[in-house]
Amino acid sequence: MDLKNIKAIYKFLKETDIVEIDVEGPDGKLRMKRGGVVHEVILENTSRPAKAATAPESKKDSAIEKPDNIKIVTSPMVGTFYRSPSPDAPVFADIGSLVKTGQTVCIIEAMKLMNEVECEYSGKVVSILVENGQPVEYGEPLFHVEVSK
Amino acid sequence: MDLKNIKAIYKFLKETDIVEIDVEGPDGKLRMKRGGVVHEVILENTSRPAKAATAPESKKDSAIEKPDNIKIVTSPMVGTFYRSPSPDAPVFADIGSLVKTGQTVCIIEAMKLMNEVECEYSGKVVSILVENGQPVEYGEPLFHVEVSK
Amino acid sequence: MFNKILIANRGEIAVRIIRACKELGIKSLAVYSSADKDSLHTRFADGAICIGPAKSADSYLNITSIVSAIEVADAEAVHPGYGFLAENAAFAEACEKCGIKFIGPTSQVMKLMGNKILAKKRAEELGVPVLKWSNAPLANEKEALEVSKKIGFPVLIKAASGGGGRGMKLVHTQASLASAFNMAKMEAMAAFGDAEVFIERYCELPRHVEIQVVADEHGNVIHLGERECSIQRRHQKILEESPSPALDAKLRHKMGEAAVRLAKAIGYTNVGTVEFLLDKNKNFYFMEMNTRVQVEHPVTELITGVDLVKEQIKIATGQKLKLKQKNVELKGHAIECRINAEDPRSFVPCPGKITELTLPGGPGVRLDTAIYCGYTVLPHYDNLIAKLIVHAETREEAIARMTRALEEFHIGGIKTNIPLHLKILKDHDFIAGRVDIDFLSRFT
Amino acid sequence: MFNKILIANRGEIAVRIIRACKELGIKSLAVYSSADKDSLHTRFADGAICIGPAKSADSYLNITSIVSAIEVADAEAVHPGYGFLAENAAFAEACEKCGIKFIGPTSQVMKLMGNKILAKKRAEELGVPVLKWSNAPLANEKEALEVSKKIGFPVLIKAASGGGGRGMKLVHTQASLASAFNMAKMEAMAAFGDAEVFIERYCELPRHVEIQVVADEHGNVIHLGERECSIQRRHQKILEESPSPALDAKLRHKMGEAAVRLAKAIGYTNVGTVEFLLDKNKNFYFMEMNTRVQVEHPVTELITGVDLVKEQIKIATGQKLKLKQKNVELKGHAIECRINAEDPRSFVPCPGKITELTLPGGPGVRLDTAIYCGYTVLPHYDNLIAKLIVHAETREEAIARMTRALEEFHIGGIKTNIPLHLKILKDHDFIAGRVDIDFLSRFT
Repeated sequence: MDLKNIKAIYKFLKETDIVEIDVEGPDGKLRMKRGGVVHEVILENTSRPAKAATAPESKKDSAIEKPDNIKIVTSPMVGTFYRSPSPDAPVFADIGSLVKTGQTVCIIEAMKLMNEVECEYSGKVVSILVENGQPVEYGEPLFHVEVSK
Repeated sequence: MDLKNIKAIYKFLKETDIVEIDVEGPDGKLRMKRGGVVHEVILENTSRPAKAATAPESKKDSAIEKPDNIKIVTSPMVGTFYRSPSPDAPVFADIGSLVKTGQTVCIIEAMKLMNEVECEYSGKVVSILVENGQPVEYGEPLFHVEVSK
Repeated sequence: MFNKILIANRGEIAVRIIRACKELGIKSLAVYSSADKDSLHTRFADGAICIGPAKSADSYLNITSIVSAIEVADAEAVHPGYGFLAENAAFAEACEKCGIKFIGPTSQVMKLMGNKILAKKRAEELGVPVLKWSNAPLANEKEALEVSKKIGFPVLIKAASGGGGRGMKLVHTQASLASAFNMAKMEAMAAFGDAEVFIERYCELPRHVEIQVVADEHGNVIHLGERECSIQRRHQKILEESPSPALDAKLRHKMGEAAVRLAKAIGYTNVGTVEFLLDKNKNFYFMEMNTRVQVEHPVTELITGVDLVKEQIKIATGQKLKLKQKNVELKGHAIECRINAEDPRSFVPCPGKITELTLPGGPGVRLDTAIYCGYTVLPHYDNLIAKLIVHAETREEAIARMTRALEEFHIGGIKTNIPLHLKILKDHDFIAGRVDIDFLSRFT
Repeated sequence: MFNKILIANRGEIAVRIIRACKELGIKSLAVYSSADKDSLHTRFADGAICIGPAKSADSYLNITSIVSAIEVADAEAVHPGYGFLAENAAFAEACEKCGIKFIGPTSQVMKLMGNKILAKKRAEELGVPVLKWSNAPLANEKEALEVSKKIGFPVLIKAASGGGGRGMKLVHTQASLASAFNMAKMEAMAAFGDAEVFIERYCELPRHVEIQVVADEHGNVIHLGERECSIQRRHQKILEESPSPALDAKLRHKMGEAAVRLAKAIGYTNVGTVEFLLDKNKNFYFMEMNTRVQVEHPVTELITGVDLVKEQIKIATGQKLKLKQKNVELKGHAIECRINAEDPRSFVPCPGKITELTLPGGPGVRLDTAIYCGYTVLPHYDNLIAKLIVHAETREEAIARMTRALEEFHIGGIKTNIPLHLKILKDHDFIAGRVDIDFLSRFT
């Protein structure tokens, strides 16, 4: 099936309300699905692809698009974020540090209690998202860890 | 399967309520899915045929589906519907009557004034939708008139 | 009590009246234009009749249609709301002739107060203060000039059949009087079908303060205090409050007494509003009387506890007023913000579909509206889409409450004047109560 | 006055408290579970902190999380609302220890009133009437039997740490006492971590009438009249009103005086509610004291004009009560309907997305809610989604107003108990004010 044929079929489709077509003939097969350019569509009770119906996510949620091997360490509680056990002590983890699953990467202070946060991944710290001494909320991203693929 | 065939099948589909079809024959296969009859669809900012976006009309408005040659005479005002100029007089129009454009088909009484309603079509009265002496509102269907094609 | 009332209006005021009917156990009948099929008043009423196409002249202003609807629906009374036919004496007269109770004063009183010259004359005779004026319609330029010289410039030329600021011309010097006079006559003829004009002294930077009167059909007349309505744009009120920051009990009593005197003398019945200008020296002058329920009636309802629309209906059935003047108590402070569908800067009306909606609520907040999420604000009608009214113990608290309520109010899909209201509420002069009818023109 | 208050709650009561903060010029800080990211309290507050996952135990009931949030956000005070941690003395104590002002009574008073045995003892000592009871926790079946015989069957076994009807057993005969007693102990242990139970006389078909008290931190205590809360389903109130159709001024004074006496004696501070049973002979008996703001507080606000939540905050800053008992005026009649997301027949909760929404409004209507069009009612929390409260001059008018407001209220996408409320409002016994706490169980 050559492009000319495909174009002809598409042109036809555009004039109709056909949303999906599968054609098979002596000179080949064609499967075509329309709907890709539909914006802000709310569909209900329909079998059209769900993708078209998805509204753009709010900024706050959609973490900046990141490769699959970058994992996020989030805060398990509300509190104050500390990178080291005491002001004079070295930090638990710095950019470039290699960390292992279970290793303490920071402390969250809540009600005068120091809660150690353990890393859930093994890999390399590639960014630290909160400044030392800053308050964090539940679920707030703290570190990006690059895990080996 | 060539475009001509596809078009023919589509034309057939459009006259039916078929939304999806799989055809297989000596000269190939065809699978086609329509979007036009999807109900309860809310579409915004889309170039899809407007028909698909139309929610089913409320009963009150959607006159029962009628052939193109049946026209509706509606009430031009609020008032009381009378089929004849006086109780003893013959009716202006009855089922089966032939009427002409400009011919009085009924009276609407509003504030003691008798307002003659003129037919906008030439043809045959096929139904009378309101009983004599009943109140009607603006836009309310009164007669069905079958016009010659 | 009536069995069924037809409401000859649309939008929030129609909904307001339907609510009163329901609470009184009266059947409510809505009328609607074909564009208003999905409007809230059409849905809320016990019945609804389509009276014409979208255009007001053919539906909500169509007297024949509405009277006919009342007759076919067998309603006993009609409530005109405000706007549309509310101050149309011909409509009231048509109702009177057909034995339909018009919920408002008699057509005769409406005619008298509808003519600004007759109204002003009557007020003056009764000792109600008026601004110096020509005392009669003016025949020609010469007369206009003589009168203006006597009164002293600047003067205001006004149409006898005008009202609400329509058809007014401000003239500062002798030189420009003649052309202004002729233009005013022409405009008055075009707008009201009546070329009569008169001249009055121009009052500088006055407040607009109005008195709510309530009169039964047995000669009992009381007033429910004032409303301060100085926040206007081109004579359209946009924020009203009660009490007025400018009045004390003594002045309130004086103005209230004058309003009651006028209402009594002309045989006024039902609720009405006497509008005054209040100058910087706290002298007040009769402007006009509105012979209907006002848009801003809720502020009075909140501080007096009187349901004005129910009161209208009760009076129309012939009931005597239960409330005596000495028992009228003004409690706390109320503010109303008119929410218009318009660009908050250009004031261009902004009809369209409401796609998101969060309504304000909680203590001391009242909302009178006919919008809902998914409703389309129609281009055919007034762009007032909601009235947000708050009540609190003090003016300061009322301002704080209104601010938080406006902040909660989210209308997606169309532009509204909510940002303008928020700006007004933050203004130092407004907070201090230093307002006059030019406040907004200086403001924006 | 505080600079910043953290609101340790969600839903309509969090919104209610945020409103009070805004009107007082106090910064409000919301806390939310990750499921409540789009909830109105999260959006309305000046700031919001996520304190945990959807599950209440890990978020809204997580004392460490909330105290930590108060600390990192540098708030000076916390308002607990109702439910969640509102009556948790440990939370109040944690706040006290950290120098955070808990907006409510002291943790000590909360502990005292939280134990139904201690509370009842204290009330009895003070001459506040109580139903005949065991006067102490019961050690064993034998003791229980002795006491029950003395009191006379039927008796009620109650958990010391219970409240709001939880953990109660009604026993009609001697034969079934032992097993009921043991089961009650087991249930109490499981539900409250405290197996202590006591026995009291069973009062037949009483009304639930409660007194609102307000106490500052300087020993001034007043009451704001009663609320009639007899319309309950399984001890969950669903419709409340004030005044109670059962009380006259004399009885109101007696009950109010008893409530104030108790509050004064225990050193109560902030707002609280003393719950009484009122029997057919108009004898009243102390049940328990709720040491927080009630769900149904708006009915009292509407008839007294007192903003109870603002009052809570003012009291917590150490302000003295401005209102004296003799100046408390009860005006008109108020009714509240709790709108629950549930099947109106089966009472099964019905979470889900609200696809259409028309809110009631107009004169005398108050709506406290956190829903909006497009909001999803979450399955994790209480199914109370709105409180519709009306105020009118008389009970009859209030019923008419509530009826029309409920008819206007359209919530599409989920089921609600609005049809049930409409049915109650039409009931002859309800209209006549003949209600008791079993009204609804006979009704449905």
